[in-house]
Amino acid sequence: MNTRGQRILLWTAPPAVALFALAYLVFPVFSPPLSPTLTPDQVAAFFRGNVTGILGVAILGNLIACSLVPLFAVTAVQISRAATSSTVLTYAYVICVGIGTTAFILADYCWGMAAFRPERDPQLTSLLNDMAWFFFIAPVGTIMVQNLCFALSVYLDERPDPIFPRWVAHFNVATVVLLAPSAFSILYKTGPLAWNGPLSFTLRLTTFAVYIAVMFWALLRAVRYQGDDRVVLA
Amino acid sequence: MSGSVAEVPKAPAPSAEHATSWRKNRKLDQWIAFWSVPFFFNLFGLVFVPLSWMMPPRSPSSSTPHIVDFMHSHNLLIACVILTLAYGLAPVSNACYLMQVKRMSVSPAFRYSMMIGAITGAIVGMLFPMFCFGLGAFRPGYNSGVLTMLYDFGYLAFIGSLGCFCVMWMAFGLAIILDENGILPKWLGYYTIWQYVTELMAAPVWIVKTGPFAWNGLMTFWFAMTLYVSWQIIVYVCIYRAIKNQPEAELDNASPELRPEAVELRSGTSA
Amino acid sequence: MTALIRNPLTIVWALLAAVTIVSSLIALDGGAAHQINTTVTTAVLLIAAVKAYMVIWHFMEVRRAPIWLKATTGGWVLGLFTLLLSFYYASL
Amino acid sequence: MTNVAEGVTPGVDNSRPDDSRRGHVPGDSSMWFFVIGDLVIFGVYFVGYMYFRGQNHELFLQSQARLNLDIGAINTVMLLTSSLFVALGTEAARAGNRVAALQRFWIALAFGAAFPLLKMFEWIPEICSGLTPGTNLFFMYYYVMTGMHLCHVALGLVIMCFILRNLRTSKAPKISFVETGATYWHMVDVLWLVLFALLYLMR
Repeated sequence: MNTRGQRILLWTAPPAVALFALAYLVFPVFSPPLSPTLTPDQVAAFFRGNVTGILGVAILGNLIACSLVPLFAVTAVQISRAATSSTVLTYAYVICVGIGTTAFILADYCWGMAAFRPERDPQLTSLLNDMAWFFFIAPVGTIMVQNLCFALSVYLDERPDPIFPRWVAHFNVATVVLLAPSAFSILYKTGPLAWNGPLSFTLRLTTFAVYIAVMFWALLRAVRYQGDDRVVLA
Repeated sequence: MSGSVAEVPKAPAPSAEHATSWRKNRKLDQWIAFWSVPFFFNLFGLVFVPLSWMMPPRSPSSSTPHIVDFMHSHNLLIACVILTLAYGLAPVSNACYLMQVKRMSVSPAFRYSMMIGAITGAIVGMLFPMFCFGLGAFRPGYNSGVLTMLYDFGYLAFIGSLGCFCVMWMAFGLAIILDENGILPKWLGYYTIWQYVTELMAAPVWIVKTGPFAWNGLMTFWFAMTLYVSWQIIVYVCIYRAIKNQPEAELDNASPELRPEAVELRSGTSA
Repeated sequence: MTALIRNPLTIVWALLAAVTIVSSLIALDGGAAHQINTTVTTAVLLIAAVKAYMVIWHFMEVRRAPIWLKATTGGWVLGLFTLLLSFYYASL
Repeated sequence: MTNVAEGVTPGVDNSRPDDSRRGHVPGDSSMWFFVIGDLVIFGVYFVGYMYFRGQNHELFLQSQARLNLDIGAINTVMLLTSSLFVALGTEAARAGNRVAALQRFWIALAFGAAFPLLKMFEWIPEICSGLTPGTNLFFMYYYVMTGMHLCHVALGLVIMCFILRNLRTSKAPKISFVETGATYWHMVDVLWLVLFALLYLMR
């Protein structure tokens, strides 16, 4: 089976990552991240003052929201290659990717919506902002399960020549642990677990960035060694 | 087709497995996925009922102070955190259904429909309503208008999210009924159709605020819930048996001497 | 054609249709006032029970079915209409 | 989808019932599981209706006065006639008389298809005059129960088309499939008989 298609899809990831990095760096909401303790009026004032920047990044984010999906799709193909008894892990992985991406899009919508009509009632602007942060930071459940599925497929792989080195699986388990604190951003408005805190914000985004880089490398290697190996299609 | 499945040798009795280690179980991936499901549903039930009292649903016609009080309860936030951490297990439970549908003699279109239904359903029926409740409790400063909107949005999205689950259960039920490999019992297919029809019956929650058809009503909630919970339990027992009875030769990691038959079987089933 | 008319199923159908018209007439006549009327309700519900069981018995061919099926379907008709009538009378 | 109608082994009709045997279950026995379960589910709705009617007789009686009893009665006769021809068609199919069976199932389909049509003539004027599910509890029950029943009718019509196709095209029409579809259609009829009494007739 030819792996050219997989390689093409994989190489769409670097430009996507570059665009995400650009969006991150120019997003006014992130530099520094808005504090959860702001009152509705302060939030509304912030959105009124940064309409162009927020709208610009919301539009960009909307356009590139799904651009990492090819990377995940190639991962799914490689999971289904592992010699386990079924493709149950592939299915769980694919569904998780769909849900996680949708959550990101909803976050993007909420920020865009808040900036679209900044003269809106401050209560509503603040609600949209809160909702955006909830959807952006908190829903780590699917990416955790997604990485666990991947790790499990590596651990349970019965091939004599494993598709991925074992440490990639260990790394995926580690990301699960590192991403978990973000879920607690719902509980706190200050401190390291608040949505702008080092554990929920910085750690989460750094972990994710490193994770994408490592997976990109691991997938390139796996696809290169795949050769003519048959893929069990889900 | 159905004949060739029946002739495939049965898996060795499970008692032989514990003599070696559980690690040697050929279906370990399926079992891990399967056993995460009861864990998830128990957690789901605990969080919704005794922890946050989101369920059974509060009345759509309760007074504004009551709603505001409820939306401010701190336990909603804790429930939200637990569910955000655990909601990724819902896809695993759906993957368990998909695995069995994949073994059936029906077109892949059935499992793809279910997959898409599962993706949309998890967002509109779980994550979004959860966050509606969480947001109210997160910032006590919201005025009562915003809080009642979140309350309505939360309950209506949770109970009134119909289409995605309908298409999912319709595909599941039809696949069971049309299947000729006998993976899951036929009556389960019909049971699934009732479950899907009662899902349709939740439509009136968008119209009335009191009585048996409101979102906490006898017909739309309690009756549908009874049918749903019993269905869910029965489905899992059936899935358990289906995984257990799957012949070794049919597994993707079957040993090479059993393999040719398995390949033939597969190409026959995924037309 | 005559064979069709003499078919027992056709006779059952004729009975069912006639009874439907009779029960509609009862509702139009005795129930025209749209007030609680126990006679009309009892008559109409009993007719419905008999009709339902006739369809089950003759059309669904339960009359030739094993005893458990006869018992289940019969039990459904009996149980349902007993419940309906008792709920009705209890609420008066 | 075609596999529903066609026998797995062509030429051999192993599902043909043995009429001499006592206690023959017509059709697929898992369909009976469905039929009985469906009857019970509708039963719960019927009893629920009666209970809530008991809470407010006045409202239900006043609302009932606004229904179209004529169309209801005509629809009952339509379904009964359709059921009759399904039963006659099943009999003919069992006797091996394919032409008669086809003819009767076509008539049954025509009468069955008249039901949703008449239902529209009933519903549309009612909705236009402001009687919607939101009007009151009676109309909620009315639309929900007749709507759910209508879904069953629609499914029954689809099944009937498959029976016709089975009778027309397959070499050895599968009697058990004909019986299964017929059983389902009669159940739809039974449910309507109860609905008609509860919604239109009782006082």
